[in-house]
Amino acid sequence: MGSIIDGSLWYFSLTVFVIGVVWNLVRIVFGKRKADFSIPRDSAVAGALRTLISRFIPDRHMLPRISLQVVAGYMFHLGLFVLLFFAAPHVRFLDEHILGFGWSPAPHWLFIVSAQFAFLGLIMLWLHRVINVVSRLISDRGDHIAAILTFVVMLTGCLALLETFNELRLLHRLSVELWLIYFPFSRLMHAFTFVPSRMFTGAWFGRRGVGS
Amino acid sequence: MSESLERGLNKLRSQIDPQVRSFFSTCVHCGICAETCLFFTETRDPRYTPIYKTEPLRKLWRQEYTFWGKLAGKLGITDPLTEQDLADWETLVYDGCSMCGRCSMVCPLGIDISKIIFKVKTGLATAGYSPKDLAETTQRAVDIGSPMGVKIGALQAQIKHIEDDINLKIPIDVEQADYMALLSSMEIMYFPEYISALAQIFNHAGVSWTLCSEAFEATNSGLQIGNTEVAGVLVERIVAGAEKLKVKNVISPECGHAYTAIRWEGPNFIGRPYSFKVVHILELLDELQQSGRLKLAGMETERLTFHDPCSIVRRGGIDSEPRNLLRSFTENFVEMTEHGTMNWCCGGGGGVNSNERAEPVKLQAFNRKKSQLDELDVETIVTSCSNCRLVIEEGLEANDMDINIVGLTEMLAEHLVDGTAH
Amino acid sequence: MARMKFYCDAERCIECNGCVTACKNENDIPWGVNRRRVVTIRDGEKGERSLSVACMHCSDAPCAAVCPVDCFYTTADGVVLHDKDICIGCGYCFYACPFGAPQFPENAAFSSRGKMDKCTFCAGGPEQDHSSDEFKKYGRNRLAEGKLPLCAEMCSTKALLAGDANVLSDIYRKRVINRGASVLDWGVNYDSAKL
Amino acid sequence: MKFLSIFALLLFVATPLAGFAAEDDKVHQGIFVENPGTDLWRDVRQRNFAMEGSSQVKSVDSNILINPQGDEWARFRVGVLVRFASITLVIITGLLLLHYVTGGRMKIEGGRSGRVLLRFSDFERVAHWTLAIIFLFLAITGLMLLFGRPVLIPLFGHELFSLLASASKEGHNLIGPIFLVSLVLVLVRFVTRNIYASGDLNWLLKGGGLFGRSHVSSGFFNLGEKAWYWILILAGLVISVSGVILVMPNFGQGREIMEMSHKVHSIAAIVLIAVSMGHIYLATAGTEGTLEGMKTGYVDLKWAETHHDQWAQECQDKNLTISSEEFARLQGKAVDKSSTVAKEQG
Repeated sequence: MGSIIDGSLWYFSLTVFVIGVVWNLVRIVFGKRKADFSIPRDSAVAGALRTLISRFIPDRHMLPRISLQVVAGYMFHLGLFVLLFFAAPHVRFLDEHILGFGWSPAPHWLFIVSAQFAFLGLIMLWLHRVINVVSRLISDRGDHIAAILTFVVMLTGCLALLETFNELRLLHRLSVELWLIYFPFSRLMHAFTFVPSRMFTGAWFGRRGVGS
Repeated sequence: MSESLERGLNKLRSQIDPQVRSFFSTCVHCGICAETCLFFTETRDPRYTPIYKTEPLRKLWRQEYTFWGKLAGKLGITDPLTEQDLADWETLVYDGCSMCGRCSMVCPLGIDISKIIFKVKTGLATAGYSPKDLAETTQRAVDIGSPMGVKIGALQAQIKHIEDDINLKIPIDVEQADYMALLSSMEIMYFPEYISALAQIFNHAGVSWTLCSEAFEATNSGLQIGNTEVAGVLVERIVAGAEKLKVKNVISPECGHAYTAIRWEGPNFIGRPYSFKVVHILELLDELQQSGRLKLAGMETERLTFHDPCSIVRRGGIDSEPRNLLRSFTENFVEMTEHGTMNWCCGGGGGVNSNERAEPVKLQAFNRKKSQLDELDVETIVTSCSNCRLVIEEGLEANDMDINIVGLTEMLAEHLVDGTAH
Repeated sequence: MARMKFYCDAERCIECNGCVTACKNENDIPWGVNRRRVVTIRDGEKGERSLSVACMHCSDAPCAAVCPVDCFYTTADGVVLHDKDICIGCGYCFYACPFGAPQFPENAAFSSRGKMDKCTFCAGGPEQDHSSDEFKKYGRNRLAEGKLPLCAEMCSTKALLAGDANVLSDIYRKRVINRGASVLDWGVNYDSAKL
Repeated sequence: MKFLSIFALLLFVATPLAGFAAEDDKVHQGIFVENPGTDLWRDVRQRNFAMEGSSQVKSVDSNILINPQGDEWARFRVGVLVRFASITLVIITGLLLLHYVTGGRMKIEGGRSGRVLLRFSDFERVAHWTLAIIFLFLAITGLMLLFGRPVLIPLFGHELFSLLASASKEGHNLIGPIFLVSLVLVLVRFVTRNIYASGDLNWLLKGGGLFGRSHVSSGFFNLGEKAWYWILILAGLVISVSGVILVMPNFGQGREIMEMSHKVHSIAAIVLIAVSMGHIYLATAGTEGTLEGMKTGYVDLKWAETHHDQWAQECQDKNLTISSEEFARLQGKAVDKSSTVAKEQG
């Protein structure tokens, strides 16, 4: 079992992830689009880049009504980012198994604090999803699976923090592999597709000279 | 499966392009768009959540374009898009969305929700699921040339009136004019002041312009109902008129969706670029003002605000022009808290105002504008869309609010120094 | 069977820290872990005494009692050892031990202490004797080689003794008899002397 | 607990005195030389305080030769605490079961009314369930560490339990600090509704209606709920602060502080777990219709009148109740809103 998780299943999941993500992005970025015959008022490229950045910042007037999603969302995403790419065991893993080079990891306390942010953020986001009538209405099975799977990955990672029990490490890795396989077929793709989506919309607004 | 449903589904399928794919696979269903939508904020009915209104197209996409949908199809577990779905979403999309595009401005993932909603509309319209009133106006627009049934005779009568009034000749069918002005039926019927304002301003600034007897109607019911073929036919008429008169520019009137239809979507509806340019009246006025061709006198002293028509400002980029113009002849211009590209819609765009059935929802949605106005305590609202103007007038009346509403162009015309600038 | 004990003669210990150094060197102990330490009481005052302390290999060890995963065991020689494969690094043994013997390789925030480490009486751990695993986790297994802990072997004044409890107490009794009184009582030549 | 070694140490320390006393008379007759060690070792062995010396080794408590409190703490941990915890949890479970089987489940008086009113906002429910999820996780992992050795090791063996315990400990340490954050959210959000109000004493005197079949008048929260709130807040804060002390060994706090923190932490946690069981029971199996308030945010008017009549009256006075049709609409379950509205209009 351990050898499958560390070996073939790992390579399989990584292959599915990479090919799936690239295929999805290729279809989106290079897919056939209708030409727009109208004369632009302003630059589409500038609009695309502007929107790509500007949507990180929520609208000032909206903020009081969506503060929970914004705060929890930022906590989760920033926490996950730091913990994913700057936790010492992850940096070591990326160095040894994938990239062949590493970078200096975050100190242990930062790793843990970012994990705590990520946990609290994810729990609150998921609860908001099931509690708020709007998000409950529009959420489907895929949203819940994605959230729970991500939670499981984080939880198994957290349980394996002592880095001594091989079974716990395997459990974490197995959940990561399932997550990777699920990724390209699911809502998790938003981690990549938010870029083309924002740029499409930004380019559209840009052509029309709207500051979006 | 009925034939019309099949047609509708095919139409929807044809709408799924890389953008739609990107949008649907990006949406994480956070629900933030709900709080941007005045139909949701004023009714608290979660079904008015913008992204929920795109559900028919999403369902089709899921079913036919995603791994899980295809897998379920192979296994024989399908959840196809049914007539009932289309019927349910007809009321949501036509009555509960003014296509204002506020959601598209706020979505953190950058999804242009209102664009997808339009795509849903095209599918619904093709399948025959559209409000009776809108279908009728569309038919009128195709048959008579105006959604309100205004014929050239009516326009000529109105023009005669105006000419007598202001002592100016209104040019009709003048070939090789610089500008060909379009009008919306509403302006002809309810707000002829706009036509006289145009005549006065252009006379003052020495602009060579004309109306076209074969193509004076700017509105496009095809766009409102989501029938791209009809939209194309209506645009084609304007293009034919403009090409026949060999004008350099076509002026889109103070009407929101007309601007979108003729300026932005028109070339795509007919599938080719224009041989002329399209400008919005505010763009032209601002240009005249900047180049010093408008001599204005007197300042409006009352406290007034500007209502941004969604199609012109948020979806059209004409944001600074009305403000520049207003500041040149008003002293007491105040902005609503959320203005410009983040303005709240009047609630009657996207065909909602032409849809009798949507009346109660529209009035409820107007509460948003009402609370914005209550905050400001203004005497006058200036706007630049005859549809907004009608909806706001109606809303003000229903709420017993004593506020004037005027079009920007006519207000500007009142401040012209007598005589021509040249 | 023998019962292994340490004994440190406070009248002899000169706080040279030789035992500490010997222990660290023999067992390849990282910085921050101090299996053995010398504590000086009343440093620089009258009656100053030093003692070398490490795990005392208690017969009824409190560390073993509180361990939530029950990783301690006592060998036939009476040496208290623990299994690092079972240890979860909770720190309870450190709270319970009167001598402060349990050590943790790390001391970072959020209780990441790593696995507990302590004096093994140079007796290794549960792994195969003299295996490299055993050495990595627990240090040298001198007992299996028939040798006593190096700290005691190295003690220059023979203050620190290690071995069977009975033998140690015999040695000590003899010392006391021969010594008669404290050699370190500097008061003898002055006030207290009534010669 | 006896430590032979401590006795051995004492013995060795004491023997010089004895030996000296015996030999002294022979060798240095008439001279009395006080053994300077006796007082010293007596001090070192003093109960209740650890004597500080100095050491070349620099680490936490390295200058303390003997810490006698460790023994006391160990007795507390393996004896008192395990007994106290198991007895408390068994008793509370028994009481709740007894209440349930004797028909203690409180029904909505007179059935549902069909009108509902908002009890908890989205944010309040998110805060509650965040706290609940974190609390349950911490309670389970904490109890694993407490009862693992007597209960789970015999079942799973040392190795498997060690794995579970490691997972529990790492999880407990990582998630623990979040508890404080969610507790503060709940503290801030609910504090105004949990202040003592007149009438609460009356509720208490009537036993909260828990045992009789009559209900006692109360506002938004009754005294029982207020008591639970304050137990949660106080015990929760105690648990959080002591937990933070335990989880941050890097600040160099010594064993005595750690031992004290652990005692406080574990007792407060057991108390909180016991009381929370009561809370969970009353909110689910114990009363009809209560859980809805935390699920949808809305409760039936009759439920409110049964349990919180004063609050129900206030809401009715302010016209805050809504029909079940309106409730369905707000939940997005309206069938065809615009057409029904049109009918009403027409």
